[in-house]
Amino acid sequence: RKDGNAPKKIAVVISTLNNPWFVVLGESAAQKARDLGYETTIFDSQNNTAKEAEHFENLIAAGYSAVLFNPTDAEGSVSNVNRAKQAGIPTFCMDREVNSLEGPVTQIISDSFSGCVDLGQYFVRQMNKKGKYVELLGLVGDNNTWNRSKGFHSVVDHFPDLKMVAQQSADFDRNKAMEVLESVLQSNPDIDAVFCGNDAMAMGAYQALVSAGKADSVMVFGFDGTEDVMNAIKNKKIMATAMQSPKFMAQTAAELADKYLKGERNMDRKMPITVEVVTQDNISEFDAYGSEN
Amino acid sequence: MEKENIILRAENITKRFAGVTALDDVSIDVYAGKVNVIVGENGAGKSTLMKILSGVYPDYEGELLLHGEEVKFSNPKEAMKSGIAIIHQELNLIPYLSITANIYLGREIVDSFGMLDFKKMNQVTKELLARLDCDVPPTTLVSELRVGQQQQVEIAKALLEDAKVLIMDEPTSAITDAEVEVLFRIIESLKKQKVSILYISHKLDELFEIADRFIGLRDGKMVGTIENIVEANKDDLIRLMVGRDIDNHYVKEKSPLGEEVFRAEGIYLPKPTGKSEFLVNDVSFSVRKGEVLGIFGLMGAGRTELLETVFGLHSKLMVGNIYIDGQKVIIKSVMDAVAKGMGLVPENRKEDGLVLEMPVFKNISMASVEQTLKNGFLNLGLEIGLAKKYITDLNIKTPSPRQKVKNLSGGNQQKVVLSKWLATTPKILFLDEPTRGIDVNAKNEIYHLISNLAKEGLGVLVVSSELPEIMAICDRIIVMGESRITGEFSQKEATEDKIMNAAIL
Amino acid sequence: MNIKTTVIKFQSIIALFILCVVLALLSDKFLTPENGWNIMRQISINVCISVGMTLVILTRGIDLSVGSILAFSGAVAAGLLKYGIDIPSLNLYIGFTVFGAILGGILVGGGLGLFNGWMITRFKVPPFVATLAMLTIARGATMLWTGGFPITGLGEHFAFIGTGWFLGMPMPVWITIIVVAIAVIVTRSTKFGRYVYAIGGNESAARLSGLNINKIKIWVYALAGILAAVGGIILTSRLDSAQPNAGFSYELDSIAAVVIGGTSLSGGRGSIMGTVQGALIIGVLNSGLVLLNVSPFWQQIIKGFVILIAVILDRVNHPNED
Amino acid sequence: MNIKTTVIKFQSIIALFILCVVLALLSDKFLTPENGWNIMRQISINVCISVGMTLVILTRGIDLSVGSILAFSGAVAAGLLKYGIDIPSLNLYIGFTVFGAILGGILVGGGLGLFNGWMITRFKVPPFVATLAMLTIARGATMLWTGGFPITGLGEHFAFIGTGWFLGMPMPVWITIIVVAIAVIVTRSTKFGRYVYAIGGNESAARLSGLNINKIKIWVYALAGILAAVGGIILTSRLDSAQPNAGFSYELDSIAAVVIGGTSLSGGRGSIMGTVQGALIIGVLNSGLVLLNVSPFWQQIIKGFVILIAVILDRVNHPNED
Ligand SMILES: Nc1ncnc2c1ncn2[C@@H]1O[C@H](COP(=O)(O)OP(=O)(O)OP(=O)(O)O)[C@@H](O)[C@H]1O
Ligand SMILES: Nc1ncnc2c1ncn2[C@@H]1O[C@H](COP(=O)(O)OP(=O)(O)OP(=O)(O)O)[C@@H](O)[C@H]1O
Ligand SMILES: [Mg+2]
Ligand SMILES: [Mg+2]
Repeated sequence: RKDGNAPKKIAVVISTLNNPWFVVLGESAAQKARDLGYETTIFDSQNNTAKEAEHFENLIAAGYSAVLFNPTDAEGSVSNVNRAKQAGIPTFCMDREVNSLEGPVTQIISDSFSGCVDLGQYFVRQMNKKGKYVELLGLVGDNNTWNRSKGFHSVVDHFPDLKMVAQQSADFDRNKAMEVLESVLQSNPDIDAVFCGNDAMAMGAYQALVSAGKADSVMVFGFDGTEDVMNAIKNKKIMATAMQSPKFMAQTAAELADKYLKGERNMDRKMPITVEVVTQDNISEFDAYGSEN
Repeated sequence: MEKENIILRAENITKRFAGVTALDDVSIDVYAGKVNVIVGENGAGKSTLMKILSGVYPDYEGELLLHGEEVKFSNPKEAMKSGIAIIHQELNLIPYLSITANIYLGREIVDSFGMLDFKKMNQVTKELLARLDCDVPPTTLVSELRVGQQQQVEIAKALLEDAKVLIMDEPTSAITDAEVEVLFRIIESLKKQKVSILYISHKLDELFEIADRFIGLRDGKMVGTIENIVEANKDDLIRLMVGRDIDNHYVKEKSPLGEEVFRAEGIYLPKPTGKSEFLVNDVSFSVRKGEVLGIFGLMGAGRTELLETVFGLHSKLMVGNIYIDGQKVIIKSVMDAVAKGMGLVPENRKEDGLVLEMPVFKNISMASVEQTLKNGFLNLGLEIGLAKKYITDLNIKTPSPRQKVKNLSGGNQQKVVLSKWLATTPKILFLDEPTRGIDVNAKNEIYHLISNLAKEGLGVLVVSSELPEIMAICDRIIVMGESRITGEFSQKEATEDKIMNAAIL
Repeated sequence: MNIKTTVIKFQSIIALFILCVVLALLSDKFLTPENGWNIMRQISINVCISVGMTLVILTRGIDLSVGSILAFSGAVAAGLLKYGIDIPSLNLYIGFTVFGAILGGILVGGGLGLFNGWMITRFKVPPFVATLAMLTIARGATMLWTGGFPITGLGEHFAFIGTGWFLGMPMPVWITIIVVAIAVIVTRSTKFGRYVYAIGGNESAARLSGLNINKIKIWVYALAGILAAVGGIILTSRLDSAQPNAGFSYELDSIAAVVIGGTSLSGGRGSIMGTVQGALIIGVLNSGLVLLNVSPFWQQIIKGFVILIAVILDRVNHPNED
Repeated sequence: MNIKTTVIKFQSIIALFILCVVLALLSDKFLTPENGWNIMRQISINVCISVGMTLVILTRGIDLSVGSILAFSGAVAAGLLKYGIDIPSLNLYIGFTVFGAILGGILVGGGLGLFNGWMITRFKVPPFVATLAMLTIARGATMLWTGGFPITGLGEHFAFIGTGWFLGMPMPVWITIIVVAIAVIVTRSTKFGRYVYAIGGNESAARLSGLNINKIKIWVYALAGILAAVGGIILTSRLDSAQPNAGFSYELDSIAAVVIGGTSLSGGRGSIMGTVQGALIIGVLNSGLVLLNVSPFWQQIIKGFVILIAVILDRVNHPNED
């Protein structure tokens, strides 16, 4: 019934559009797919696995040909991927993985855990293996929060002279991070570093340090590689972040989807994209949100 | 009377509310098969005593004896089971439920599956309504009924179970005379079945028609009874209530009439639903300075709607012209009406007249707060001063201008509403049922007040459903029936017969 | 009954019908059986919650805690199923069957609802505040229980509830239909239902008629908790995973469904079927906006206006109530 | 005035005092001037919003849209400042000064509030629903305006509003004190304030006294929008960045502050100073829990119970109102 000339449709399902990093991920994927001749739609799961499930059901019903997928949750999203597979729709995971080897065609993952392992090592070196630090967690119910925290601690906890004096949640939110750190600084004025679960919190933490007059003596570490933080690293305000390359991951996913739809079946099940530690020394090698291929 | 005729006895009842002793060591006897009337001023404690007898207030001092045995009700349902039913002073109905649902609330009939038995309940309701001469389908929602019909539903509710003691707290304050007749017929037949009635009303005339004996309450204390009803007259009754004589035969003094201050011409108010039906249908009238114009009519005649319409409440639907001091004015809203010198004391003071949680002085200055501004800001001194003036002038009984208005008695609350309008120095004042639910003493004071206002040159329009009242206080009487004017009489030519004939059409 | 009152009575159905026609014209994928089941399955959780919310709102209350209770009950059921109760210090281990775990989740939901009702009736805390506090408390409790991690791998039996089909209809739709059927009977034809309306219509009159207001209200909030738990279990089963952040801001979706369905926030007037229609309108709209490829940003704006329009229609038709 | 009424009158202050003493005993860092300024700065945004919310609640309304309006106004101000209005097709470019941009943000906030008020008065949409719709609409509008990206790099002048000090006090605290002072005078000593209480106390009596109910209500919602915008500008300036998802669930914090401060959700009773105390209680608690390094999970639970206790205290002291 459908005429052969109509462009095929690709769905881009993103865990949340409330965070610029994911907006970049989603829009890069959509743009690339459009460049390759597909009609695309971006779905916002609002960090809600149930919402994501609805999106999958809707897009299956709407006859999409492929899904470029940024899951909300490694476990919770498995059933969605499988549902798409049963309907004959291939899924290509971006950035976050799902705990299923068979479900998605391929998973282009930025490995938060190992990224934070690297970041942890850099952290330890900068701290000279001793000192007090604060950890700001993201949303406490989010598995990325814990992947990052665990990766970081898997390194840092081996050094007994590195003392975590406070571990608080700031919901991945800039304002919350600022307020929480302001309070933490009251009880721990003598900290040496703040490790933040994402870049928005790193910026908030930095601002709290500025108003407390401690911006020069306390090191801030973020995670993501957003524009703000890249500039701040250039200006020696923030020590380091972990660069995940949303543009690269998104474009790769779109290309692979294109190839798959054109018949190519020979693909790696997993493609880990290295998360690179961006520091004040190597900053010149990076663009914000990673390079475009 | 003999002891065995005492069906219910309250002994040494004391009831305190935060700050108020509503009942102080009250003892009364209720005789079987009689209409026992409780009389007393506003706030005397009548309703409180009834609520204790019917289980609404479970905590009180003293004891209740039913058939000589002590009883203690922890809720109204228990009282009902023991055969005591009550019609409360305020309507207590659920607006979005049907008549049947209201009547059976709390005692529904269910079938063997626990499901409501609509058929049976509707059947019984229909019979009950028929007994009250009320011709409305039992499935009608209560919100669609007139106030009078709602009152009848309350009565039907009390009749549902065969009560041995039936308490009626001002059951006639909102029903038509014809409906009152039906009620009294029912009371007579209940008496024959040895049901005892406890009856409260501020309408002294009807009391003599129905009462078998009087029990007087004053300031929360029992002050005596009148058992020999045949030899008693109104003055005896008033003495029992108030403790002194009151000139109850008030007749308005003639005051010189001035220019026409207000005229309404060809006022129509269509019903929001139907196209050719009117709540106010081609009404014209005028009021002169110093004149008290009465509007009489049966309940539902459209008097309240008329006042509301000329007061700007229905400006979108209204048709007609209004003149003040001979000038045509456009009244688009209540604000316009107030600005042009009108004031309205509404029918229901608690719902529409007062902010109960606010102190007296703020209620008094509500409609004219501009005059208490100093440099653009409210000035407490000026405001309290204003309030004090009216508290003195109108003899409002309140411990202080800062007293919350909800703590005042009905009559004094009504005076606060009046003060609010007097403070705006109006040219014309509309009073909708100004004495509803108000005791004989306060009534008298309000009559004098109306007369004094007229003397000072105000035009006053009084809506009332009480014939004696309207004949006593008005210079001229307009009669309304079915939304239109059906008669007009000067004070001299007015007789009860003429007015009633005009009202009934 | 004349045409006008008929229109008023069926206004939500008519709105729904118009919406469907428009969507069917705009997208040929809209009127397909799969899409129908999709929408039904998607609204099933909201309908479960909203049935409880309808009861609460009929009594003139509000329940902001349904989303949190949903999350906690789902997590409890998942936790019991997967790990049981294991207290090594007491040498205590209790395993749970699927049935036992579900019961556990539902009991917890009912318990939290009971607590809401207790605060509201015993301490006269306004429902808005009591359930606002519960929103926070149950969210914290979920985090404590899960440690912030999803609980996954709950097995096929459990997954059947959310993903299985039975007699040609998805299980969540079955559950919802049963919930709705019971609720319709309860509200229309039982004493309890009548009392719920009576309390919302005029609480003091209901009290004077001897109704046990407190008991009924406590039950209503407990039922709202139980139904939130049912929703939580369906959700957990569908996802094969209890998400600590589940149910976030579900209370607003649910209130929207109730209000669009014509139930008055000032109590005493409304119906379960109205709420179902309200949830359908929201579900159809959600699904339709996606089918039409509307940008997620515009979706929010459009949804806001649809809520407004639905309620304004209701107001136009019931002008005298507030 | 006897001891009991004194206790009742100052109950929030007493609660605040007890909280402070407990925290001071538990942490020697609590009672320091910097911590004082911190808490003041942190609550400043909530206080601004809550002053507007108090007015709304005094009229027996509610405003769920303050968080979204805050986000949108902040984003508008930031966008105007950074990019101006640039419509190449019309060859139109308007640049904005800091002052102009702030004014733009505030106007937008006021405009959205006005829209709320218009829906509520003209179309009789219940405040809960009208502002729920606005919550969604303004959130969508923020996303459209920002494209989902923060707007950053707003310059030093703009940053001064949120981070500067003036005469030894942080700027946000100055702004808040001015807002509170004006609000206290308005509610206590102006016609408008009196009318706000009257409408909440008995709307029908207020209408029959000739008050222009609709005008006053529209103003109240517009003011709530303006104050949300002020909060949005402080926030944007503090962060040197307009975050698209700013203000998320601020409405609940704000309502909590108002209610803890003793303002009744059924209108007509309450005060601005009560709300300030409510916000202080929440702020001190938030900061104290972090200071004591309480686990984030437990923080939510503790906050829920504090709200409950505060409101139960209020109920105990005003038993007759509902
Ligand atoms: N719930 C209550 N709380 C506090 N005071 C009350 C309460 N109910 C009644 N009172 C007070 O108790 C007294 C007696 O009131 P009650 O209603 O019994 O008077 P009443 O004789 O029925 O008057 P009316 O003729 O106006 O109906 C009054 O002073 C009243 O203000
Ligand atoms: N809100 C309303 N909508 C439709 N009809 C109404 C409304 N209010 C009153 N009515 C009808 O309008 C007519 C007149 O009303 P109302 O009872 O107020 O007259 P009234 O003469 O003032 O009597 P009362 O002495 O009871 O005040 C009645 O038929 C009544 O049923
Ligand atoms: Mg009484
Ligand atoms: Mg009337």
